[in-house]
Amino acid sequence: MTELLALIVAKYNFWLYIILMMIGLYAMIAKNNLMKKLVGMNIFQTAIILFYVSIGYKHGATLPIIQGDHGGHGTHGGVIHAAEYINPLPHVLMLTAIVVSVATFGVAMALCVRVYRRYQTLEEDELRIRLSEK
Amino acid sequence: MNHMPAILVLAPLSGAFFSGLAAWIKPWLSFYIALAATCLSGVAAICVLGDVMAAGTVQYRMAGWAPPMGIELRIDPLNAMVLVLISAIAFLNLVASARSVDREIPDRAPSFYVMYQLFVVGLLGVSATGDLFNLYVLIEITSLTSYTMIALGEEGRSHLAALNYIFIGVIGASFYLLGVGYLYITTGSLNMQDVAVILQQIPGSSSAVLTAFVLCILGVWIKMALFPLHVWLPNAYAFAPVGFARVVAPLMTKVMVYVMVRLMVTVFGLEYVFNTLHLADIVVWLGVIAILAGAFMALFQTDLRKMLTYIIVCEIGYMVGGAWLGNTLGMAGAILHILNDALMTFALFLALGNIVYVRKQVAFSNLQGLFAAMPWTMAGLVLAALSIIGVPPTCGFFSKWYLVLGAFEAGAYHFAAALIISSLVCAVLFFKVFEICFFGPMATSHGHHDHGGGVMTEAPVSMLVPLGLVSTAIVAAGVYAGTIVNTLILPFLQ
Amino acid sequence: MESIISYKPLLAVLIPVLVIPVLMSSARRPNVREAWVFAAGFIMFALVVSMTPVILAGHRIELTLFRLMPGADIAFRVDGLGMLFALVASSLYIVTSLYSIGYMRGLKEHGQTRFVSFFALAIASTIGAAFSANLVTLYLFYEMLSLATYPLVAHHEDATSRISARRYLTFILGTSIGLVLPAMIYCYHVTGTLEFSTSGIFAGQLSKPGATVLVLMFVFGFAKAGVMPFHSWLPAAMVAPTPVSALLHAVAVVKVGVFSIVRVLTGIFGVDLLGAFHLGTLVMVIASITILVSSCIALSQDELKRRLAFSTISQLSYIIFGVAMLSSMGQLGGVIHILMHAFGKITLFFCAGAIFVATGKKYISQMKGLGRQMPVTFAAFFIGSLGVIGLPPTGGFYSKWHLISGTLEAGQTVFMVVLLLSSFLNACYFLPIVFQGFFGKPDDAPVNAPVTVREANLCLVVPLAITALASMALFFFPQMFVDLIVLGLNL
Amino acid sequence: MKFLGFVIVCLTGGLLLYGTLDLPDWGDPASPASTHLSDDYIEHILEETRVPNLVTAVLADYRGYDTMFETAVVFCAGLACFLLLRDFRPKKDRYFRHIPTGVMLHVKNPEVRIIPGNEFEHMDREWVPSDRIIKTVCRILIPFIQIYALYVVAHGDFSPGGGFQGGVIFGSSLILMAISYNLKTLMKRVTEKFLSIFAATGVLIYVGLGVLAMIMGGRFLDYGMLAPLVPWDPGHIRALGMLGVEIGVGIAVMAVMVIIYVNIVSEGRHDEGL
Repeated sequence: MTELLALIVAKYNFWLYIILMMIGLYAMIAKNNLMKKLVGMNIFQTAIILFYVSIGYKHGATLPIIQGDHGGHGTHGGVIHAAEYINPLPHVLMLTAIVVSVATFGVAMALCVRVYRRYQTLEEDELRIRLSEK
Repeated sequence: MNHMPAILVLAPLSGAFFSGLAAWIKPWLSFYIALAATCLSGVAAICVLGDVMAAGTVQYRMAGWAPPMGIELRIDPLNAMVLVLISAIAFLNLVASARSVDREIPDRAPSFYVMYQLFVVGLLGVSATGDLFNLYVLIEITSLTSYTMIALGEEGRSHLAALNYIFIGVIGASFYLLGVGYLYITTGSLNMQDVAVILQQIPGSSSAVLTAFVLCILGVWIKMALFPLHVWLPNAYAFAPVGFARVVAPLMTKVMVYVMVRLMVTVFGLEYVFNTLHLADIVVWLGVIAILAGAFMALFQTDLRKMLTYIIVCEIGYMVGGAWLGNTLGMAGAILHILNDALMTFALFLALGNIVYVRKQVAFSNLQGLFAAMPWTMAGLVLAALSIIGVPPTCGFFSKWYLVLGAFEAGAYHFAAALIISSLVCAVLFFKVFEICFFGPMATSHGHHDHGGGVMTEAPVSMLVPLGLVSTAIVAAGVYAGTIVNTLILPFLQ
Repeated sequence: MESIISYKPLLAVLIPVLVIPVLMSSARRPNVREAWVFAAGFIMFALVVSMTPVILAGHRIELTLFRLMPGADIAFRVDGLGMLFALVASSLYIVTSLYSIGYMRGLKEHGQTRFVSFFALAIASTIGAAFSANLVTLYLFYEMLSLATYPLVAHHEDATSRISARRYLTFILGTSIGLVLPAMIYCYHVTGTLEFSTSGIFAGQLSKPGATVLVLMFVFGFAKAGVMPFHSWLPAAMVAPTPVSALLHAVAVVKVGVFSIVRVLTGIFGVDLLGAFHLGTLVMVIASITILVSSCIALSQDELKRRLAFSTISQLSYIIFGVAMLSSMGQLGGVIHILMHAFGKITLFFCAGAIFVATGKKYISQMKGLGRQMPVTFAAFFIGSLGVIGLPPTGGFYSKWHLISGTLEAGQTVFMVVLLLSSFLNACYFLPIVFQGFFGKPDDAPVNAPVTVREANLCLVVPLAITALASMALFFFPQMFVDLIVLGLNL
Repeated sequence: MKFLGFVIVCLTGGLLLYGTLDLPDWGDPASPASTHLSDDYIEHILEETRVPNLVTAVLADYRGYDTMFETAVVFCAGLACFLLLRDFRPKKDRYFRHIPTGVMLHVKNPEVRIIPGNEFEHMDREWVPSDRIIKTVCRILIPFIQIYALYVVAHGDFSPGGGFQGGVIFGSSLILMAISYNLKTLMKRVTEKFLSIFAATGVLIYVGLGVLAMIMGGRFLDYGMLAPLVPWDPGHIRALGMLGVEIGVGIAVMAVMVIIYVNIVSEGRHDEGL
């Protein structure tokens, strides 16, 4: 029991993000309305982004912008301790992931507009009926 | 310094933006820019292949940073082959598209060519890169472009198909991304080679590595439409404009198979996949199910295009099953089938494109008397079909040969049986079609003139030439199968 | 026995293929087209003949085109057996081309260019099969032949030909992909080679059940040999124009099937292995069932071509029967039957075609008294039937003789009875036709009407006369072919 | 479907949770993720590139190849919206107001051509007179937003910010204009041609810098090789290179933002909408 608690305390953020992802995933699969599916998609991707960003975190470290004198004229004052700054890589990756998810969302949005223009509905079951009609 | 690997990817990329700009000067310019760009990247690909065969693996450090800090392009025999394949098919399809796109997307053809080149960039990048996250970005480029271009097809249905594809595709890509995340947490690196090295020291029992592996593979399977996850593919490819279906059908799934092989061989290592995990038998069964399901679903189609899409699903089963047989022969067969299946599918869809160009609809009832009307197209179609069925000396026979040998060696007789059954079913499928095409409408069947009835209404030469080239390539890939395996595939697997 | 590298076999295969574009381009000028056909035929025949003395001198001609996998290349090897078959096919191709000119023009058939083109393709793949050095190459040409003959069977493009062509392809492709392909790959998996060798390629890697299954897969898989129950495509394929039935469904296609089985039995398994597991007897039983049953069916057929087809089925099984006997006498008799039956049966088909062209009659019951109108044709028919029944003075006697004495040698009286019985049946379904033809009274014609000789045109009569005479000649001069077989199977 | 979804979710979630068991604890400074690569980055970036904002440095230099494709993705999204939604057909019924009299005309026949000028004024279907307060506030606000956007782009090397962020801010300023006035006002100022050319040029600046480095004899995107071009400050050449690509990114993102917005709100007609 205690070790389970320890486990949860040690990894709670991962677990929260996973739960968030699953909410989004469920919406993507189970919802009937295309827009709701899109919202689910966004939740899913955002949860992944949070998951990644949380990887970068280090206890007792600050954001990865080097403080102090960086006039950049050759020498740099004071040596840098890696432990002082959190890991920049996940942030970089997630900038990309954010852009990708936004782009996907935009395309999906445009498609929804087209579909609505054609069928006057975004409910999947109604769409299925429309398709089976002709 | 050898810049070929970079040029390979950059040519279509910059080509895309230039043709986007040129469209504002003269719309037709963008097509020729696209042609030049894909041609250039094809040349570069061939040069890279030459280098790889001469001097082994080629590396290109982007921005001059050494991996793992920077991103590197890493090209070994396997992806050299895939790169040449991609750029060649992209170029030929562009040639064939010159006429068909103007007919299908009249008012925004230039933007189509821009999208097309970005799609090609995505595929090339996926095959060239040596970085796990870069792979994800490029997969997303490929997916985004294909969502869009699929939605340019038949009004309404194509949009729904594309939306469906987006939802499933996003899930796939996100799974892959999550898998990479787990890998990054456990190894702290993103470069394939580096990750592979670090994974050596991590105990195989690690649940994180297992999860990473399962997630990556699942994501790739969704993108490649392995049977239970294939639901998006048939509609997406059937309603897409032919100009795009011709290139996405042969390339997209094959590139994903390449990614799977790359993950299995380079990143996680066959040792881990087959000896530490015990999934191989299950996956081979999945392959068997995919083969049979694809074949039999194809049997119930009444539209040539739909039928072909289900055949793609069936062929995916070949490659997944072969790759997971767990012996060199099976893996070699799977890799060889990446090449062969791309060629066959491309030829099939080129022929399909020509038929669509002439007859608009390709429901079976519209195909009567095609042999008389379009002999050249049908010749290509027949050859490709024979290759799918697996008749020597076409290339399909030889990949099937290696796969069945691998199945025998692994004792997976159910897989061998599935292969044989699927070729029988494909034979039935295609000869059903050929029969319809051979016998014209019964009314005019007894014309007593030389040529067996019907007047020639053949597709334009610009669409026939690529078909001819690909048909010859099918036979060439067949008779030189042994050479390809010995010079490209086995060196990679050693 | 030394082996010589030469391009002749490749040329012999390529020439009919290369001539096809020319044929297509000269579609509008039939005479030019036929001229090309003959040119191709003669060159091919000349090439084959020019190789004969080398083979008779006990050498082999070899040529490897592509190295696919170790032990399974695309390669040619000309030995006695292949030589015999190639001689038969290439010589009869010339005769048949002459015949088909008469037939197709006599009936004003459509799509003649397509017809001759695919005919050339078919003969090319036949020669290729004859010269194959290993099972992969053989399989390649076997499939090529199946596909090349599809348009010929479906030539009429009407409902019946559609059904027949479908059945034809279903049987041929289905069996070859479903049975031969896996069996072949399994052989390669076990032994790592598919080269034909007179001692067989298995060195004790096979158990008795395994070997039995493989043999059955091959014997039934090469369905072109028409072993029951995979025979019913052959009667169906009779809807094709008669030249096709004559050359392909009496000589080329069906014999390729038989030839493949002979190759596999002697070259892949080898006599010793078959003998050790008593598989020869098994195959003989299968063959004799086919022989008897199809002969009985043939009796009940009224359409002449269908009757010929069923007789073909039974005659093909003679060859398998002989080879499965595993004794030199039997194998000699069986293999030389390829030659003898070819000339006999093609004559019969030529006659059937000639009768159809001249009078439009297909059914035996309509042919009473026709012999007096078409004496040459019916004489040829008589000789042909003698050849098939196996009576002197025709070559058929030679093969029958060896088969029967083979059974006597091995003391297998049951099988001898089978042979005698089937010969009797052959006589029962052929001779009445001739008898009725010459002495029967036509039902429709008035009594003592003056009989006028109305033969078919020369292009039809000359070929059937030639083949009839040839099958008589074979009775007197079979020696060269015997030598070829002895060398080929080194008996 | 719901049940299936639930099962899938449970399985995936279970797998993910199972995977976390062997992960290092959250924020553990000794975990491989925060030691293997990140230390190399943190310790070397400053003297290698002279850029204190590590994220920008990694983004635009070490993983610049990634970022280039990221920009391509943005471009792709804009192009997708254009391809899917753009609708060149003129709308059937249009609304005009005769300014002197204030009479409203509803024109159904597309043949009838009324040139909006000081006599006639084009109007939207559900036309609300745009509010003076909003207009004025936005007119004041927009320039400052745009200046701030430029600052965010330019200062990305030293503080949080960069091309994407700046581009988004700039684009939103334009969108704000479209909201406060109406779509036509925006489209008069930034035409479609202008936007698409900007979108393409933005990415081309990025690729071009990389190719320039190749021409100067380095690898693709190797800004270090550009030093001879800026004799006055070769020390900061990598920083300058990053600034260059960030500008390109900013332009592309800005243009694409507007393209997406315009096409979606007006269903591709570019005449009216939010």
